[in-house]
Amino acid sequence: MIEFLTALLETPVLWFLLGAIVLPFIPAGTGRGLLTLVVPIISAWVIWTAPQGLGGAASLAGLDLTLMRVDKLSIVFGLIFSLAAFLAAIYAWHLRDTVQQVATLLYAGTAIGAVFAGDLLTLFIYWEGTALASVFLIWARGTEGAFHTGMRYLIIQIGSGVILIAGVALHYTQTGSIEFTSFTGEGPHSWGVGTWLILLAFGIKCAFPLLHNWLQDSYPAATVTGTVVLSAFTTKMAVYCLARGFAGTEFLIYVGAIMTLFPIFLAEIENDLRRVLSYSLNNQLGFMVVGVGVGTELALNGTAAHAFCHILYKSLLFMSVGAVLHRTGTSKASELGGLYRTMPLTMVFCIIGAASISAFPLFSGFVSKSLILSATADNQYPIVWAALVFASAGVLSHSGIKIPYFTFFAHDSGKRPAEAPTHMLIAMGLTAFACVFIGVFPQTLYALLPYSVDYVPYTWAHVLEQMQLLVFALLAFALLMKYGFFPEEKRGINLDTDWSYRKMLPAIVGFSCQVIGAVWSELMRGSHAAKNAILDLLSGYYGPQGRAAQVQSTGLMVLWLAILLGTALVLNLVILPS
Amino acid sequence: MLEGIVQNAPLLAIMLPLIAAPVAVLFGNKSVAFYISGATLVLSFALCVYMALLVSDGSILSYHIGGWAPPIGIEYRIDAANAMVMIIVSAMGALVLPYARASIEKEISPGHHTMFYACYMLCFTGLMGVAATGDAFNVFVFLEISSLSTYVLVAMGARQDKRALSAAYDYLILGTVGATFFVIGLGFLYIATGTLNMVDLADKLANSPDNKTIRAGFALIVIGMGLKLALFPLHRWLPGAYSYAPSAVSAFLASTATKVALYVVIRFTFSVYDASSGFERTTLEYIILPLAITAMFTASAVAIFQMNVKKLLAYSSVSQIGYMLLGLTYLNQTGVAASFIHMFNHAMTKGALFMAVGMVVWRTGSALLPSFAGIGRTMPWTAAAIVVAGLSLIGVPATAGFVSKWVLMAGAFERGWWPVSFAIVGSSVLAVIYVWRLVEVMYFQEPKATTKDPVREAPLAMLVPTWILILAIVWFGIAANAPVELARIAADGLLAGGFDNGQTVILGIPGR
Amino acid sequence: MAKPDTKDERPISPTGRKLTVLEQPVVINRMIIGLALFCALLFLADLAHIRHGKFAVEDLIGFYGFYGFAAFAFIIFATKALRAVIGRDEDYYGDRVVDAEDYPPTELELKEFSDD
Amino acid sequence: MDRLLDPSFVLGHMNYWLFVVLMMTGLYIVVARGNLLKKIVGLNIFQAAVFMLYISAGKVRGGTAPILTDNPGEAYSNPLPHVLILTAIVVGIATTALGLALTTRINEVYGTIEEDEILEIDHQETEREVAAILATSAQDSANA
Repeated sequence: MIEFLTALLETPVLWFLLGAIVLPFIPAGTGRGLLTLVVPIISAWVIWTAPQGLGGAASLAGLDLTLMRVDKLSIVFGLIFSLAAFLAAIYAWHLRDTVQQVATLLYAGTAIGAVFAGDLLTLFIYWEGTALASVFLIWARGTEGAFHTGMRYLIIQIGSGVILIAGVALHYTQTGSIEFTSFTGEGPHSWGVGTWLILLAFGIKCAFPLLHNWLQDSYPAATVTGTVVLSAFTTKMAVYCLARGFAGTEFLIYVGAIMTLFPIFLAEIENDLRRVLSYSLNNQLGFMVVGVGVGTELALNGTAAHAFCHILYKSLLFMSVGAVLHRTGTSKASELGGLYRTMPLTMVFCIIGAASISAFPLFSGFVSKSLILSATADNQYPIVWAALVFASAGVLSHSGIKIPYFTFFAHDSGKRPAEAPTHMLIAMGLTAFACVFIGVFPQTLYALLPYSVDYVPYTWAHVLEQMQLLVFALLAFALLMKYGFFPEEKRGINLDTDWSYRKMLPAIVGFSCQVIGAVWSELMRGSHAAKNAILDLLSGYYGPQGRAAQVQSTGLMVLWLAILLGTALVLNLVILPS
Repeated sequence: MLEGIVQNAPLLAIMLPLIAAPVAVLFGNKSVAFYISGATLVLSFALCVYMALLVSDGSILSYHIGGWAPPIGIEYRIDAANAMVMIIVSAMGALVLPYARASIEKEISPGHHTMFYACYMLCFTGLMGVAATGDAFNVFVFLEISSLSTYVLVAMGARQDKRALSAAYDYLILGTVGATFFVIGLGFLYIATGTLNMVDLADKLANSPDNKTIRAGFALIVIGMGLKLALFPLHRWLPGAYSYAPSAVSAFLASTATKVALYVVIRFTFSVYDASSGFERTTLEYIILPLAITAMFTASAVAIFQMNVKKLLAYSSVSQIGYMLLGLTYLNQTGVAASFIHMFNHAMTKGALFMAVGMVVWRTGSALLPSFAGIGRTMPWTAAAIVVAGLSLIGVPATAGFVSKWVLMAGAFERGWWPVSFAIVGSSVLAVIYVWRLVEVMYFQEPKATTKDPVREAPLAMLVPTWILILAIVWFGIAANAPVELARIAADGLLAGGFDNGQTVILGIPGR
Repeated sequence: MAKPDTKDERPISPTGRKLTVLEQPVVINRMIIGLALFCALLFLADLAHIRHGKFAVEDLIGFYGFYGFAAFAFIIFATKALRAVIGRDEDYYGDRVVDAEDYPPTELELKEFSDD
Repeated sequence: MDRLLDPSFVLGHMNYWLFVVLMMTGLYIVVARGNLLKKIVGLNIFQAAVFMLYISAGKVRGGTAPILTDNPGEAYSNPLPHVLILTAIVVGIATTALGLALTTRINEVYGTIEEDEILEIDHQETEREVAAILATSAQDSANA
C-alpha cells in the first residue's frame, strides 16, 4: 500500500485523486471552482518537470507495475489532457453538482494515468476507471432516458475493459511480460489471440466502425458540461494506446479510412447538434487511426498533433453548442436558428471551432491534418488518400457549416436567448485563441511532438489546395442551399448500429444465439481461406477465362436463341389462356 | 431548292449516304471518300435536327415515298421517338467520322480506307432507315443493310487482331438467324392481317380477335430483335465484335447499333402491338424483366474481371442495355422515357469511352490494361475523358448517366417496383468497381517504360470529337431538360397506342 | 419550425443588428457571387504554377476544387436518400429516451436576451 | 388435338409443314455442325424456309402469275410476297457471299474452318494475354 502511494506520488494522477477527495468538503462555489482549476495546472507542471524514463515502480501479486513511463508521446497526450481539464473547469464554473465535479476530476485523472501507464495492468485499472467515472456525467442529466443510455454506455465501456484484461492475461501467459510496448511485431499474422483481444478493446474505445455507436448514443445524453469533458478523454486515450501498441499495422489504415467516411453521412442527417458533433468526433478519430496505421514518424506526429488540436476545437464546438443548450434548453437543429442576433460572441467562437475542424489555413486543424494526409500520400495509399480528402470536404459539410449555420443563421427560430454566461465565454475564448495560435504558429505545437518535425504546412501549393477544396465545397453548399437541395432539418433520429441491441437483439435473443454461434464457428474455421476462395470462385466464373465471359460456338448461341424463343412461345401460346 | 430539301428531309437524311457510298467507291480515293461521307453525314445530321424540332410539339411527319400513300406505298413516319433515335445515330455518325479518319490510319491497311468509308455510310444508312421507316418489311431490309456492312467493318479489325474475323463470322451467323426470326414474325403478322404498314398493322391488330399467329409473331419479333440488341443470354456476339473491331467502328456501333434494335422492339411492342395488357405484357414481365436484371449484374461482374478494356466496355454495354430494357418493362410513361433517355445518354457515354480507349490503342498499340498504366500523366486529356465518361457510366450527379438512372428509378417507384431500385443501385456499385480499376491503372500506376516512342497525347482529330461528347455528357447532365422532354413526348406518343395520335404533317410529292 | 414574427420588437444585440443585413436576398446573392468569383480566382491560381503532387491526379488543374465540390454535392444527395432509409421518429425507441424527452431545466439558466 | 388428326387439316396446311421441316433442318445444321461452310449452307436452308412461308401465303387457289391479262375476271396470286421475298433473296445472297468471303479469310489466317479449332486458337490467345498481364503484375508486386 505504501509502495503504491509512493509510486503515485510521482504521477499527476495523485493530484486528481486528492482533489476528488477534498472537493466534497469544500463548500460549493468559488473555492471548489478554484480547486478544479488548480488540479490540472499542477498536473501539467508535474508532467512538464517529470524526468523522462520509467518511474513509479510498484508491484502487485508478483507483477511489476510501472505507473509513470515518461516519453515524448505520453507527454504530449498528458499535457493536452491537462489543458482540456483546465478549460472544461472554467466552462463548468457555474456547476454546483458535487457528483459531476468529482467525476470530472477522477475521469481526467484516470485518463492521464492511462497515458503514463508503463504496463498493461496499470493501463487496465485506469481503463476501467475512465469508464466508471465518466458514466456519472451522463447519469447527472437526471432523466430516465439518460439512465438507460448511461447503462448501455457503461456495459460497453466495462466490456471493453473485460476484453482488455482477458487479452492482457493471454498475452502474459504467452510472453511472460505485461510491459506495454508495441505489439505490432511482424504484423497481424504473427499475433496471438491476446493481442487481438487487446486491439479489440482499444478499438471499442476508439469507436472503430461497427463498434462506434456507444459514442453517438451517449455523448448527446450527457449534461452540458459533461459532454465537453467526455469529448476530450476516452477516445483520445484509445488513440494514444493504439499509437503506442499498434503503430504501423497496415489494416488500421483502412479501418481509419472507413471511420472518416461513414460518420459524414450520418452526421449530415442528424438533428441533435451534439450528436452531429459526436459523429464528427468519430470521423476525426479516423484520421488519427490512419496515422497510426501508416506508423511512420511523420504519421505518428500527425496522430499526436491531430489529437492535440482536435481536443481543443471539438471542445470548443461542444462548448458553443452547450452554451446554446444552456440558454435555450435544446440542441436540436430543427428548433434553433437565427441566434446570432443575441449570441454573437458564442457564434464567433463556434465559427472559429468550425474553421479549425474544417482545416482552414491559419486554424489548428490545418497544421495537424496535413501531417497525416502527407504521410498517407508519401506511403502511396491512393484510395485511402482519396477517402481522406473526401472526408475533409465532408467535415466541412457537417461540422464546418451545419453546426454554426443551423444554430446561428438559417431560419429564425424566434428564440432570443441571452448571451452565454461570462465564464463560458472565457472558456470558449481561451480555447478559440489556442486554436488560432496553433494555426498561426504551428512550430509551437510541432515542438511538443514525439519525433522531430521538419514539415512546413504553409506552402503555396498546400494552402491553395486546401482553399480550393474548402471554398468550392462552400460554393456547393451555397448553391445547394439556394436551390433547395439541402436536406431540411426535421425532428427525428436515425438508426445506427445501436438499433441492433436496442431493437433487434431483445427480439431474437435466445434461440438465435445458438444459430449464430454455430454459423460463427463454421465461419471462423474457414476464415483464412475464405476471402481468396471467394475471389477465385468469382474470377473463375466471371474472369476472362470464366464461363460467363468465354467465347462460345455459334451453335451454342443459336441454341440459346432457340431456347429463349421456345420459352416465349410456350408462355404466350400454351400457358396464357387465349 | 431549300423547299425541296425540307419537303424531302426524311428521305434525304437516309438516301444521301446510300447514294454517296458507291460514288465514293467509284472515285477510289480515300480523301475524296472522306469528304463525301463527311458532307453527307453532316447534312443528314442537320436534317435530323430539323425534323426533331418539327416533331418536338408532338406532331408526326409522314413521308410518302414516290408519292404513293400508305398503306400501299412505303411510308417514312417520324415522331419524337424516331427523331430521338435518328439524332443519336446521325450525331454519332458525324462525330465518329473525323475520329475514324485518324484512327484507321493505324488500324486498317491503306488500301481498304475507301471501302471503310463506303461501308460506314451503308451502315449509317441502314440504321437511319430502320429508325425512320413506317413499313415493317422495310425495317428488315434496312436492318440487313446495316448488319451486312457491320460484319465487314468488324472484320476490318483483322489487321490488328485476327480474332476480328471469327468475331465477324459469329456475328454474321447469329445476326442472320436473329433477323430471320424477325422476318418470320413479320410473315405471321402479314398472314394474319394482310398488311405491313405499321399504322395499318396496329389498326388491324386492334380490331382483330386475339389469335395464336399474332402471339407467335410477337415472340419471334421480340426475340429476333433481342439478339440484335444483345438481350442477355443472346449477347455473346457483342464482346467479340466490339473488342476486335477497329476503334472507330466500336465507338460508332456501341453507341448506335444496339439502340436502333432496341428502338425496333419498343416500336413493335407499343405502336404495332398494344403492350398495356395481355400476352405482350406477360412477355415483358416474365421474360424481358428478369433477363434485364440478370444482364445488369452478370455482365457488370464479367466486366470487372476483364483485362481487355474494350471487352470491359463491351460487357458494360450489355449491362447498360439491361437498364434500357428495364425501363421498357415498367409500361409507364416514365419508364419508357427512361429507356429513351438512357439510350441517348449511353450513346454519348459509351461512344466517348470507346473513342478515348481508341486513342490509347492508337498510341500504345493495345487495349489491354497494362497499356493504360500512367496515362493520367502521359495522356491527361484522354484519361480525363475516360474518367468523366466513367462517372457518367456509374451515374454520378452532374453527368448524363445520373439523369437516366434517376428517371429509371422514378419510373420503378411509380410502378411500385421499388425492389428494382436496389438492382439499379447494386449494379451501379459494380460499375464503380470496373471504372475504378481503370482510374487506378491510369492515375496510380507509373507509365510502363517501352522501347517504342514515348506515349503522348493523341492527335486533335481524335481528341476533339471525344471531348465534344464529354462536354455533351456534362451539358446534358446539368441541362437535362431538352432530352427528357423529348423522351417524355416520345413515351407519351408510344403509350397512347403508337402512331395515330398527334397532328400528322404529310411530306413528299403529293398526288397519286 | 416557428415562423418568425416580422414585427419582432424584442431587443437584439448591436452586433446582431449589424448582421441582419446578411438575411437580405440581395446580400445573399452577392455573397454567393463573391464566393463563385473567389473560386474562379483559386482555380486560376492553379494555372500559375506547376505542381508535382504525390499522385498524378493532384496535378490536374483545379482537381481539389472539383473534388471538393463533387464530394460535397455527393454527400448531400446521398444523405437525402440515406435519411429515407434510416430516419425514424424521435420516440422510435419509446418515450423514455434522451431523444424524446426534454432537457431538465433545473440545471440550465434559460434566459431571454435583454438590453441591459 | 383432334384437328391434327384430321387429314384434310394436315394436308391443307402442307406448305406450313414443309416450312417447319426446312426451318428445323437449317437451324439444326447451324447448331450441330462445326464446319463454317456447312453452317452457311444451314443458314441458306433456314432462309429458304422463310421464303417458302411467304410465297405460299401469297398463293390464291386457282390464281395465275400476277401478270395483267386481257381477261378482267382472271384470278391471280398476291404479288406482294413475291416482291418482298425478292428483296429477301438478295439479302440472303449477300449474306452468303459475305459469309463465304469471311470463311476464306479465316482459312487463310487460322488455317482451318473447323469451329472448335478456331475457338481453341482464340482461347489460347486470350489465355496468353491474361497470363502475360498477371505475370508482370506479380513481378511488380515482387519488386515493390
